[in-house]
Amino acid sequence: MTDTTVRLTTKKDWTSDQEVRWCPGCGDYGILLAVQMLMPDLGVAPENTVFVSGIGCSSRFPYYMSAYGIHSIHGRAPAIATGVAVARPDLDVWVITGDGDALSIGGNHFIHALRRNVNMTILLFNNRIYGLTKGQYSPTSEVGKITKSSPFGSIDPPFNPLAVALGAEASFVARTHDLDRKHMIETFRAAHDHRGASFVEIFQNCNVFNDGAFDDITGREQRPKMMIDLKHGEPIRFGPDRERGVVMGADGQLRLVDVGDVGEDAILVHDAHRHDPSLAFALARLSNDDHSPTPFGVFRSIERPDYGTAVGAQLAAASDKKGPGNLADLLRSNGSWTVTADM
Amino acid sequence: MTDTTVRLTTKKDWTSDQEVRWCPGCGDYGILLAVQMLMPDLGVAPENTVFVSGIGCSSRFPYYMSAYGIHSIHGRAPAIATGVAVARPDLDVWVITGDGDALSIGGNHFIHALRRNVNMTILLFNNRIYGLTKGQYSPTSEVGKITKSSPFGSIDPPFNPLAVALGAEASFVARTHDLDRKHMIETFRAAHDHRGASFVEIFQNCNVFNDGAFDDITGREQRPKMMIDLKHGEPIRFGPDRERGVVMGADGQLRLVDVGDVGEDAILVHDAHRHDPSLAFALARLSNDDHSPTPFGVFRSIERPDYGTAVGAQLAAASDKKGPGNLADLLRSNGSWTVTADM
Amino acid sequence: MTDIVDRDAAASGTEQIDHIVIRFAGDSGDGMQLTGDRFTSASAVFGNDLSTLPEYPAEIRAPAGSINGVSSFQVHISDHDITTPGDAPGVLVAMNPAALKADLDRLMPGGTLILNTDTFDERNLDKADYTTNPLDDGSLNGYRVIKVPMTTLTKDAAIPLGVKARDADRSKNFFALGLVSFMYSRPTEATLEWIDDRFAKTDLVRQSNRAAFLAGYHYGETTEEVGHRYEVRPAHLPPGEYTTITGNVALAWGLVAAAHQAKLPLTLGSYPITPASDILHELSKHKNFGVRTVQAEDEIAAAAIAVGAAFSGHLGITTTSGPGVALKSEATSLAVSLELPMLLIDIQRGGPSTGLPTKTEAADLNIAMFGRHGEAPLPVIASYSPSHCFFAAIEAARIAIKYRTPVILLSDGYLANGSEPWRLPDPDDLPDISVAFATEHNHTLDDGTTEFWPYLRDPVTLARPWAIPGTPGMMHRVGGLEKEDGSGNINYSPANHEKMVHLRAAKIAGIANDLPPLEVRGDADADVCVLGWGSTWAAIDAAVQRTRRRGGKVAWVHLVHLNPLPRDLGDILKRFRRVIVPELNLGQLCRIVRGEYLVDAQSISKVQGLPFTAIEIEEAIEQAMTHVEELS
Amino acid sequence: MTDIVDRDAAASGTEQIDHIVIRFAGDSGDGMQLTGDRFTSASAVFGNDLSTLPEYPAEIRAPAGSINGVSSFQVHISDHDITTPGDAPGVLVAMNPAALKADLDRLMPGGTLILNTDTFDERNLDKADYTTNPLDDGSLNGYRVIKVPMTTLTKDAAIPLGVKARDADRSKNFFALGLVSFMYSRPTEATLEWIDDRFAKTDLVRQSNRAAFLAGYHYGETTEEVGHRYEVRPAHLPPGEYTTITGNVALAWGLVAAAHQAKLPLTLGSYPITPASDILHELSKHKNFGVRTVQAEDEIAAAAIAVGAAFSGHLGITTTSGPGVALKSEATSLAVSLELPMLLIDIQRGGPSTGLPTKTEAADLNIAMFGRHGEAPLPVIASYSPSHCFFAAIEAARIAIKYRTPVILLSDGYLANGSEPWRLPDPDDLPDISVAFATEHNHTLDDGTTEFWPYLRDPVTLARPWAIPGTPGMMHRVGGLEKEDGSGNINYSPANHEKMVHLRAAKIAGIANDLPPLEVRGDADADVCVLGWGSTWAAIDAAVQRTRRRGGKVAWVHLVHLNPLPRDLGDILKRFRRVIVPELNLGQLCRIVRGEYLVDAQSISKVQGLPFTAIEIEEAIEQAMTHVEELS
Ligand SMILES: Cc1ncc(C[n+]2csc(CCOP(=O)(O)OP(=O)(O)O)c2C)c(N)n1
Ligand SMILES: Cc1ncc(C[n+]2csc(CCOP(=O)(O)OP(=O)(O)O)c2C)c(N)n1
Ligand code: SF4
Ligand code: SF4
Ligand SMILES: [Mg+2]
Ligand SMILES: [Mg+2]
Repeated sequence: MTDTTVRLTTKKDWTSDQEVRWCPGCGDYGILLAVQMLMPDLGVAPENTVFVSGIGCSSRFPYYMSAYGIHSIHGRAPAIATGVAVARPDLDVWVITGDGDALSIGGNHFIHALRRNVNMTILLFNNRIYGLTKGQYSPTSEVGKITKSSPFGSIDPPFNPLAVALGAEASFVARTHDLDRKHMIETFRAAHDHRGASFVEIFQNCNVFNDGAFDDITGREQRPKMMIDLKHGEPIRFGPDRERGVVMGADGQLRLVDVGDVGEDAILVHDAHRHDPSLAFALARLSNDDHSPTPFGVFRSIERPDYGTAVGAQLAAASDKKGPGNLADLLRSNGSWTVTADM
Repeated sequence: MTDTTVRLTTKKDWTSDQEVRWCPGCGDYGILLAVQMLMPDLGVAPENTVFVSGIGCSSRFPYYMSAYGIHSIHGRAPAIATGVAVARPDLDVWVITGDGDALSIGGNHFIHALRRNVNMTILLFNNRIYGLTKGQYSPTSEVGKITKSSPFGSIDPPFNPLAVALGAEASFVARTHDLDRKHMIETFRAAHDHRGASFVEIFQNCNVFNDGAFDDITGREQRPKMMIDLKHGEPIRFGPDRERGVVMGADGQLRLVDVGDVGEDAILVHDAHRHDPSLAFALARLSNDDHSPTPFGVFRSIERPDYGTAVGAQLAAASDKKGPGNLADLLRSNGSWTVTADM
Repeated sequence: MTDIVDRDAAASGTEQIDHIVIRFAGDSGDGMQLTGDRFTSASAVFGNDLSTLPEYPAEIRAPAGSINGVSSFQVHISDHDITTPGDAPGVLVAMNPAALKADLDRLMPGGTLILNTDTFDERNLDKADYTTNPLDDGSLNGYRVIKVPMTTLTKDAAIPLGVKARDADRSKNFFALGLVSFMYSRPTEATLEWIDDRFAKTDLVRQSNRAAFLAGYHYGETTEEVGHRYEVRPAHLPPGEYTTITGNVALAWGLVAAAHQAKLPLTLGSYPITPASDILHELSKHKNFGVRTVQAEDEIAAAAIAVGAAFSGHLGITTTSGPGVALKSEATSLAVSLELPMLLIDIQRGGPSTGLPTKTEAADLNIAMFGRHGEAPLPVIASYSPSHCFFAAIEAARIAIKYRTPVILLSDGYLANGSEPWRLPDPDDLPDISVAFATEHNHTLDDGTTEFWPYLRDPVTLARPWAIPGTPGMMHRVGGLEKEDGSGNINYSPANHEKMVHLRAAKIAGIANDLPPLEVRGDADADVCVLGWGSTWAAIDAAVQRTRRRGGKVAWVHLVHLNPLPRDLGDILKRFRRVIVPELNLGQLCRIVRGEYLVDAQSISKVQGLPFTAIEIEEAIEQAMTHVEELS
Repeated sequence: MTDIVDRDAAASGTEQIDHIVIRFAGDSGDGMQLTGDRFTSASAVFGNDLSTLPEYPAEIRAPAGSINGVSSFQVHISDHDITTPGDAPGVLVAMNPAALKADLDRLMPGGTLILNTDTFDERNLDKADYTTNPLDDGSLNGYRVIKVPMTTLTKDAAIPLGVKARDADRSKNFFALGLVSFMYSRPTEATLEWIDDRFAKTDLVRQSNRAAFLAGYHYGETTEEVGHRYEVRPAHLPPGEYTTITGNVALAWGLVAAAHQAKLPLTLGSYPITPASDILHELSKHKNFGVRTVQAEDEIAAAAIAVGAAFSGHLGITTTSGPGVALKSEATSLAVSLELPMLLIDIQRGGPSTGLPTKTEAADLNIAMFGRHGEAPLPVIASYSPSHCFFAAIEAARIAIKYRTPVILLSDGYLANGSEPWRLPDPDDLPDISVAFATEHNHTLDDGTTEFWPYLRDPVTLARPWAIPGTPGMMHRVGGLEKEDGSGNINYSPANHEKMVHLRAAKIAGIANDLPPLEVRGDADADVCVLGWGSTWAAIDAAVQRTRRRGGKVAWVHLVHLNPLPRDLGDILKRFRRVIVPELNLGQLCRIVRGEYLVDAQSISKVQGLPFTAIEIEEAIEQAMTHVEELS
């Protein structure tokens, strides 16, 4: 990192001159604002920050950030970002993607970037629809959804993005939503501060093609009883008076209970740092629709070596061992002989 | 299904005239034999059976089965098999793949076939190495592995194939190994009988490029203490005298215990039919290396509609509703008018 | 079906004109595509020949009022047979300043401008980067300007019905439609009926649109503003039953028809991408035709699904555009090796990379011809008009099925969204393209036992037998490795590989024997020949007509089959002193025919995301003629 | 480094010959590749010029003793400068019946056969489909047959050392090596030293191999069987320091050198595939050169990683073959649009689809030139010999970096695994191909403020500035959508798109001004010109030499740059009455030059998974000459 990173920046320093082109009312605006407000706090410099996106409404995001950016090709952002992060472990790499971009065409790059723990912060704008192509169902759309490409209702069961990420060894997994700027900022900050691949699912409203998809959970009046706020080390409770809680049964099944019935001590204590991802997975599957109590916050955050650093370490080790590469020696390394003039 | 399916077949009916071309001692031979021995029992006919594979040593498999077969392209078998299964729900579709084929280049097709629950039985020959290309590390190779492409040791943390599958909504997930024909046959049978996408990971020894990868678990003398045999509805116990067991703590963490210490009733009872995949996932993560007690058998087996059948149902419903398609009507369906001669 | 009774012909004081090009332009939110569509249908029903060109921004919604947000729809109606959406519009309807700014320079000198004056306020003028107000800065002096406070008038008409002001505003496009319908003597019934059932569910909207439409129509009748009306008489289209059709719908219907004529179920594997998505959308509606559609995880899977379906005895199809074409190369190469029928349909758009998703281009000929590793030849065919997409689909399927080969069918964004009146074909006249699956052993061993050889070819077509799962005794394995001719067993021997490479090439080349002789349009004895393919057809047709009307001589050959090239093409081209090849690329077909026939063909290139105008081609023909004269 | 002291020259009774082609053939398990390698190194050290051709089955292990399992290694050693591994071998070493069956027909009439008689038992004869035993059925009468019970003799030599019988058997290839080394007067020290350190870890194996090698050598000395020995004198190679190098290693080293000369770190994204994997393997060894290698999840990711690395200021490289090439088209098209340097290296193999993974072919020229959607031109260059792969890599990097464009470098399986002696270049003589990153604003707004425009081009090269992350004040966004020339902002306007399409094309075309004039080898005044590219160089060179030695006149132009084509190519080709284009495909370059220059070039095609032999080309030249005579 260059010393410029300590220079203080303001939201303005992070805002590009491009006019924002999402539909009026699109949830993407709120996410953009949250990121632009967060960046100055991170003490990083725009010139050391790269936003990589694929293709989709959400993937227009990099154009609006005054930083380095690549609006790449559909689904390939995690792979391109891997190239950036491996070549330049000194940079802050962000990946902006959508539910189709990351989980449909980009599924393979997504799971491998997580498995390798490449240092990047992945923000997945999940609106459960293909926005840019005008409204086909996506891998996160609910069964039965009527869209242009599923006039009789979709028959594809959706992915649970957090479950996919946890099944793929993700070291940091979190969820937030586009209506709560404070929560977004806190979640993005935690994701950024985590070294390695951080994955954040953002419930994002597409008011044109899938309006209100998350209303039953994130609607103002729903939140208390429908949003379960996860905090590491704290019992998992929710409800207007935090009267509801989560317990793990001896049969290995999580259940929602009234705290009164089971007693405070029985309530499961959230452990985001546990190496075994099984608990985070169970919490991710606590709700598999958009109409029942759903956990938000950081599901998992564990330390393991990030890929770019590991690559760099092998280079350093090799140079220490053999000394910096010398071309002349390389050319001789398979043995050589001399043909003398006098032959 | 045609009535030929009830015709009895023998192993010979399933053996093609092609000479088998794996290295002497390769684990693939045992798997081939197990499948060829199982097929007659399934009461299906070779002509209604299709084996689809990608590219790899394991993917040579279809040539050796006397059935319909496609030795396709690297990683695409699940997608090609989806085409077969959607077009022809009447067929028995098997996918033969390797750890590189299914989890590296083919990762995206693999997780989407599982998510859609396309009717196919996927046998993944996991030898933790790229065999056909002569020994590079694979997405299931352990960290630090020295191979041609990782002379200083691989830095890629491996996938746990079962965890990937469970994160991708797989409805049937099992594990077996190439040294136990009986166990393979039972597992393959269960996978075949499951309607929808069935996934079986097979520990397979590549004696040329990764010999003995699984010896610590599947070695004759290791088995009793290292293999945990999962049976639906039964307490999860293992050990020479079944003296060890698995319990779920209130903290959501599975633990290995001495049955004597906790009492039989405390032992976790396996539930493969549970809709929530969390328990299966926890069991899949019980061991994440090849040197500690590892569960085998059917981790998960739940009923949900298979994709090909659902597609067929929508076709049938449409025909019932609108009647079978009529071309002349179709051409008029956007409105039409007549130009008369007398103009 | 409405019979043509020329309702307004009675109305006097209408000036007869033979054709008019009208362009509706407004904000993406203003519903210009809907307005244009309706005007088109009304004109079609009225019996005009017509051609349309919709244009909209790539952004879902660019900022309201901005130039990037302008969406427009151009329609050309005529009393004679026409093919292009027209070059310069004679009438421009601009619903806001941005629309005026964006499209004014297209309007023909002295053309008519119809402006919604309500929107020319400071805010909107700013957004359109106007420093002064064009309504009164004299910048429009060269045109006939009709100023109408459409928003106000629409509200006046709708609010009394209980419509909220905000909603009433949404009806102003119908006001514009009504006004233009009056000016150009369109029948009103069809449109009113359409409004009634399109908005049946939301009665207030229905009433509001109706009221706006009539308000516009009457405004025309009553105000001085408009002056006298025009009438474009019905075209003398050959008698028959017609519908208005876009290229993508025609293509989708063609695929349904092809499957029907082939007696095969249809399975489509596709991943959404502009401008191809509508084929997926259309096909997914027709499940009662036994059409299976799978929205795949990506283009690779989509193509692979088509291959799997083909192996299983279905008509396997995959549709895409732009980068999706590149992604299908791997699976298409497998289909070449497996020698299975499969259709890869490419609705070309502007490239490279993501390029210009909503703009048209024809620069995928190269990748279609040469975009596979190794020697992997396959047939390539191209549709040339919206309605031709229907027949092109059937022809592509015919070749794929008969020769057991993947076929690439090229259309483009212009054909995909453009529309024209189409005289409905009689389904019974469509060709039978069915094929018999192999069910019997075709090879006998020395010991007399028989077996099935999947690569034992038909001596004429060189097609291999197609035996599908479910057929007893015909079990066989196919794969992407080189295989022995006949048995199909894996075989790497030098002689066999060379043989197979040549066999695969010969099979495709042989399709040329199965093509009708080329039609040389225009003057066979001309010096100049225009060689076209794809959507340039419309502009070339108009240009050739004009040239000849002016007494110039020109010949025209239009290719549907691009690989293999028709056998007579070389001799035909050699007959002319100058061959020009207009293409929406940098000369891809031109280079191919030069290499094939050593003919010094000249490329006429346009790469602007727009189709050729007739004038551009006419000028190219001119130049070619003068060039020839100079030579002599 | 061993100095050349001709140890065995002393030995009398040796017949001097100018060259010999020896083919070692046996079961995949017999270690023929190792044997061939050693013989090659020994000959190299001895100072011969040489060329090799390894061939092995695609199966990891085909059944032992089967014809599919035969693995062979052909080496051509000579006292003069040669380029091909030779056409018909003069000596065939067959370790088992299958090897004899597979390769006998390659042996030149009257050639020498060295057979391991121990393996000619019924089981092995069966596996090789021999009904009678060739050792005594007279079928080998036409050859000089040397029968040696190699297995037995090897065991006799090894077992006394305490080696197990089964292991001793494994050393029999060293017996063969020893025998042939004696017959062709190879120095023994080098080989013995090599055995010692190669098998240092396993002493018993080391001893066993040593014993077998010496046993073979002495068997030659002592038995009548062999008759007198031959000697191929050292070639008169120009003085200097030499190493023996294969194409893939040369290519990998060339990439390291290119990064070094460009002063850029190297990042490789690759997915293993035969025959390209060895470049990944080789590069992953050289981390002390700052070389980063990522074994990606697939080819798409591998190419994407190269793009990301290029954006970040590295030399981004991706290597592949066969279907992998098709999969990289999408990301390469993005690199064309982003105008970033990147190398796509294609080690061509037999296609289509999975094709013939271990066989050579040169049929990817089409996909390299035309395999991208839209108009996406990029430079294509090809290496022509194992050692040239080193320089081709540097040239590819030079063009990519200077013009900010992806470059496709074509090699093939024959160059990849073939080897030759290479006179080591002096690193200081390698070109400086470094580039300055942009660090300053390059555009001033009306208000005087300055900014960075990522698409403001260098007027000469048309390259855009390369500003990398970490540079303050230069933040910018790039993407795959069409962008405005200069500012790089998204722009769909027709005029701008046309301008950008032409600018991208002009940038690539302009590289032709940066290429040295073509060298016309042979007789500039000949009637016939051979136009070659890639690995056909060796066979063409030999054929041209032979033709000219026989007094025939022929010219030869060999292309390294395939896109853009050198500016003088057209004029050169037009000078000749007949142009023939030998290619390991169906005439891909031929079609391109025909279209480009309207020259009636003729394709000489071979698609057998094998390189051309000199004779094949010589005959083609013959025919071309007679054709010309007939014309006159
Ligand atoms: C290779 C390729 N295939 C398809 C497309 C078309 N396409 C662009 S974005 C998109 C999906 C967008 O959905 P999502 O990723 O959820 O982003 P959103 O627009 O909803 O934010 C598709 C199918 C493309 N641009 N490139
Ligand atoms: C598109 C493509 N990329 C790469 C290859 C080369 N390749 C063939 S098989 C293989 C991996 C084999 O490993 P695995 O899937 O584990 O199968 P195994 O050989 O171990 O059974 C690779 C990289 C290919 N054939 N095609
Ligand atoms: S389509 Fe949906 S996601 Fe896209 S910009 Fe509009 S509202 Fe947002
Ligand atoms: S390389 Fe390994 S996996 Fe492949 S055939 Fe040989 S032993 Fe089996
Ligand atoms: Mg989305
Ligand atoms: Mg493997």
